[in-house]
Amino acid sequence: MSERIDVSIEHKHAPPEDGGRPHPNTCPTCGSHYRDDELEANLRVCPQCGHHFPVHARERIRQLTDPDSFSEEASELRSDDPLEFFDLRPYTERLVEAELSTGLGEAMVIGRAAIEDRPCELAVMEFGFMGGSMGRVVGEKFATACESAAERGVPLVSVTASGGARMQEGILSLMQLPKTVCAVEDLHDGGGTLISVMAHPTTAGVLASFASLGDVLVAEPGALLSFTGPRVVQQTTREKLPDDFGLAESNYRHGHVDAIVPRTELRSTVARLLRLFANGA
Amino acid sequence: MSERIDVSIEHKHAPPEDGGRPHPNTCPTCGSHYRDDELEANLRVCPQCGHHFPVHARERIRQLTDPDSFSEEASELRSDDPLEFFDLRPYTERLVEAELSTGLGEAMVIGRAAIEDRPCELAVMEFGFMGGSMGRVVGEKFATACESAAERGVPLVSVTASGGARMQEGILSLMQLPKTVCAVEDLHDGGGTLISVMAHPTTAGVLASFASLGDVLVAEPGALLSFTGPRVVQQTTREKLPDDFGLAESNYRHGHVDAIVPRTELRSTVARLLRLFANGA
Amino acid sequence: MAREAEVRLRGQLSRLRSLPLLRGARLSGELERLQKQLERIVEEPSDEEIWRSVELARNPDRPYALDYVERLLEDWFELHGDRQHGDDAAVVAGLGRFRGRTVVLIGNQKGRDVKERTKRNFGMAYPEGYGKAMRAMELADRHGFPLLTLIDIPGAYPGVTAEQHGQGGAIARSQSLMARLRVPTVACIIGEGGSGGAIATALADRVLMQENAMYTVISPEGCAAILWRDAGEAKKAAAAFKPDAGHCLELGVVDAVVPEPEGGAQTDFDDAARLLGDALAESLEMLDGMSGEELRQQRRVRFRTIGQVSAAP
Amino acid sequence: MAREAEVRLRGQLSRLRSLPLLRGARLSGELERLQKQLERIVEEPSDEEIWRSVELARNPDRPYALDYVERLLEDWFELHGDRQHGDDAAVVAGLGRFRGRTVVLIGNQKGRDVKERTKRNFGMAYPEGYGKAMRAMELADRHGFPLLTLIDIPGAYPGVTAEQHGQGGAIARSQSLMARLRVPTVACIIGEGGSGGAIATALADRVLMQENAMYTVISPEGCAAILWRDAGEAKKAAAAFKPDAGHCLELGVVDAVVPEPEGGAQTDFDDAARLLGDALAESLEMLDGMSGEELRQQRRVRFRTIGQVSAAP
Ligand SMILES: [Zn+2]
Ligand SMILES: [Zn+2]
Repeated sequence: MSERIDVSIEHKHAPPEDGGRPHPNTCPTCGSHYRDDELEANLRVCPQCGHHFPVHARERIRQLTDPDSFSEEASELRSDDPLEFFDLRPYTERLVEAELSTGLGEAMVIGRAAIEDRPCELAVMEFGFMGGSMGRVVGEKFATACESAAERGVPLVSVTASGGARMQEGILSLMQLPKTVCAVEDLHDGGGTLISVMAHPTTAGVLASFASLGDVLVAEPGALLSFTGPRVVQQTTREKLPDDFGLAESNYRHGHVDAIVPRTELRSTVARLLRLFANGA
Repeated sequence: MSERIDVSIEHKHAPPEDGGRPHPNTCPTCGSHYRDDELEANLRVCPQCGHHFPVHARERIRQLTDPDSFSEEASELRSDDPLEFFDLRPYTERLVEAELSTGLGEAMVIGRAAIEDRPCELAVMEFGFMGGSMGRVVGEKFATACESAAERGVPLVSVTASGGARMQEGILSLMQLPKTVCAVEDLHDGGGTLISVMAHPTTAGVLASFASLGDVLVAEPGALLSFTGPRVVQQTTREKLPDDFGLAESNYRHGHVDAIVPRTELRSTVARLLRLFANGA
Repeated sequence: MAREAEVRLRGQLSRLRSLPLLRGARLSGELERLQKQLERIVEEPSDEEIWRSVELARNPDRPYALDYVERLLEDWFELHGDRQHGDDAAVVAGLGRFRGRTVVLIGNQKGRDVKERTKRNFGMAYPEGYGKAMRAMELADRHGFPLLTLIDIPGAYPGVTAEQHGQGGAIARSQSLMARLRVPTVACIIGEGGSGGAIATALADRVLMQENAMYTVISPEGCAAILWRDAGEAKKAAAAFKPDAGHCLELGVVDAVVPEPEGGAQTDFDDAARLLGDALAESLEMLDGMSGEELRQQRRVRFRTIGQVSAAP
Repeated sequence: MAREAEVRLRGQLSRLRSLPLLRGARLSGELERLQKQLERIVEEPSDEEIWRSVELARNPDRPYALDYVERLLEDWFELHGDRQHGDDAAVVAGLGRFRGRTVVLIGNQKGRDVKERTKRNFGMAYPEGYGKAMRAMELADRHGFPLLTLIDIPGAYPGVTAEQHGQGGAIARSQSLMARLRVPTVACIIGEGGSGGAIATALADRVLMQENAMYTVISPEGCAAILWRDAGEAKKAAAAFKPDAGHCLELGVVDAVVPEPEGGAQTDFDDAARLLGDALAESLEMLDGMSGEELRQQRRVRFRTIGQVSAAP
């Protein structure tokens, strides 16, 4: 799609950012480096090798939905600190910092939208907000999205990117698993639909709850979809891990996802699914 | 149980019957040979090695039920010959011969019974009747047993021993799979119970229908429980088969049966299950 | 038996004729087809004719499930995997729009070339395949989508892993799930309807069979090997157990025979698809308006009574 | 937070006090226990006390699920296998008679000696274990048997095969099935209630917790390794995320705390079983008379509202 601007590929491996991390616009697979507008124009897929860069929630919504169709819901929800959790820093400080850096109140954005003229409800996760971790607000937003979808009789499309439950909310974050599961059950009982799109990474508590309960499960290429991450498995079992351990491709082979859809085809695929589930909603 | 009469073990390997087959009372595992009354007294389990000899339907009913509690149903049903099937001999001739040699009208006996004072319905297969194959009469008898159990609100206990569907009834024998499946579904919808006891061998069409749909699946030790028999698998795939291919023990390890119950404990186990399912029936 | 079938079909015919033709052309199409089938039945096919239908059912140029999907469904979305441990390529399942409504379709799938045939295990499903099918059935049931199944399987796979993963139980549970569905279900045998592998997805409200398909409890070769002690006697076995569409209709095992293009479905995929599509649509229409409870009750009665024996007087 | 819990519990108390004591002793037992729990809550446990409960929860001499089964159920019949490809010894499931009625019980099971521990994978379930649990749940639902679950799992197993067999999805589906059950369900954390492995069988109408059990979103060591970058800081992590029964009650995550014998359940198996049995029976009694539809609706509301945040004014 769109013409690629080659110039920026000349300087492979842009100088690392502060702290020695590779620049976020340098492809970790082939080393090509891009300007932000180039990546954005190509849906943040590396034009050279097809690597899928992470996509922020707002940009994901722009990529998927019809222009100006998105209307956010429950944006006012903010997490409090039920356990007065303090590790090396207070949880409240981490929350403020995350909001400042992402411009989002929490790790999930929900709202009404249309895709190729089909109405739907969206629930999109933001990995940049504390690793997309699911605390009480994410659980509440997802449940609200289910209810909103059911009320309006439209399918819910979730796009997940999450490290799992939010430790700083302790056992209450574990309770978001059954909470979101119950929300999906209510949606299903009303004849509703959940289309689950799993982006990199969809792991632990989110994989073990609503993300796996979609009527259809679609994964992005190369996305890590595992309950336990490769590092922990490696450390615990000392097994040699398969090269594609936990990746979408391995999940597909083992029967856990319906399709791996490149981001360039995601919008049209979701639109097709919305058409198919239209009389089921 | 009961005192074993050792004398007959002295002559191991009784002389083969006509046709070179080993004598049916010679243990194929350890070679011990028994008189009929000895085997019967020990429920046809080899006192030396625990090998489970085959049990005919009438004897099985005696082993399991309270004295004089069995009352047979649908004993008048006989197979006809819908396809006018003729291989090396006519099907009708095989039917008559089977009835003469077993004293049974078909490969399944059904009826009311009590086990340790608990009422139940029984459906017991006779391997001696054309290899326990399931044709229209077996399917009809099983369905009748389901209905009788449902009407009386008692669990149904099936004891299977079958080579599969009866080829001589062609596609109509395949239809006994969905027929018996539907009968179990009706029984279950009415809150009823099926306790499935799988004896040697429970294969092909019987394994692939009602026998696998029990609320609880119990197998006898050493019973072959496979959809395809070892000889056909060997011939088709030319793989080396595991030593316990398709046996109850392998099925248990792979998660397909709930328990392997030695025949000496079968009656008490079934009685326990009848107590447990009494308020579910 | 041909006699009984004739009586039964004549009864069906007169019932159809007496119906006010509310739904118009489609129903009268059904009537015409019954008439034709009746004509065909009165003369018994020869052993040679039966064997010819066995050969046609197995013809490697015959359209497979995905050939029909391509021609009959819009917006096809294929589902993959059993959510347990694998994705069996010998079974395809998915969602699509069929003549204006969303349906779930499950099919057995052989391969066209050597590579695909191997990948799809010559259409012989593993337990993982029945698992995928059951998942698709549950999806259909949850959303009220009608279920179509296209059956074309030589038989369940005679392999060690298939047994270890419990194919007997899987076939039983797949049938049991079909017996519980509250949505309209139509099955069609489109090639080989082989034994347990076929019946796993054939417990439907309406069961159709293409003109040159076969439906068997065991392969003719397997039957010959056991009863004649010589697999070479397959032709004799086939003649004895009569797996052709005509006989299956006579025996009441299938509800209607779906015509194929002259010479067989392999001669014209598009025309074969059109004929199959019409038959499926007609069957779905017959089931329209029935409640989930009615559907499943009628479905169970259907299988409870096929070829039923009755007590001797 | 202790303040809020106090208010909530005081509310519960006064509601219970105002009820006509129709069901007599049992309900008044509940009242007494609430009173005691209330007394305990008003004083915050120290970090040392929290850590002591972590150690007790993990005490290898603690009774395991089958120790309770032996003492609480008659006519126990254990179910085995997931009907797919295995029998996971880290999960036990079966039928038994509990105080006069048939129940289905599912428990996590660690091993006593080295051999049994290995066989039972230290109580860490594989997807096959959740599969077995789901099968048992379906059996309970079909026959109207109440479901009891005893939870004692360090966590899901971090292994390659466990991932390949889809443990994330299995944990999700197990919860989803529990959310659909139409029978009374009572869960009790009897040792370690570790993360996804625990919640897989904890989506119950009533959730209890033994006095010295723990219920966590991640192990204290795991949490410390991530947030403190030092697994050795587990004690600090535990103090920060408060996995003990008192706090879980305060937070509304569990409905009641089940007392243990003085010094912990490991000191007297029989007494521990008696206390657990009483609590389970009382919970079942509370659910008696509710229809399947009421049960599942109330169950979902319970989990929908635990620790719910509300929009800022
Ligand atoms: Zn690249
Ligand atoms: Zn012996």
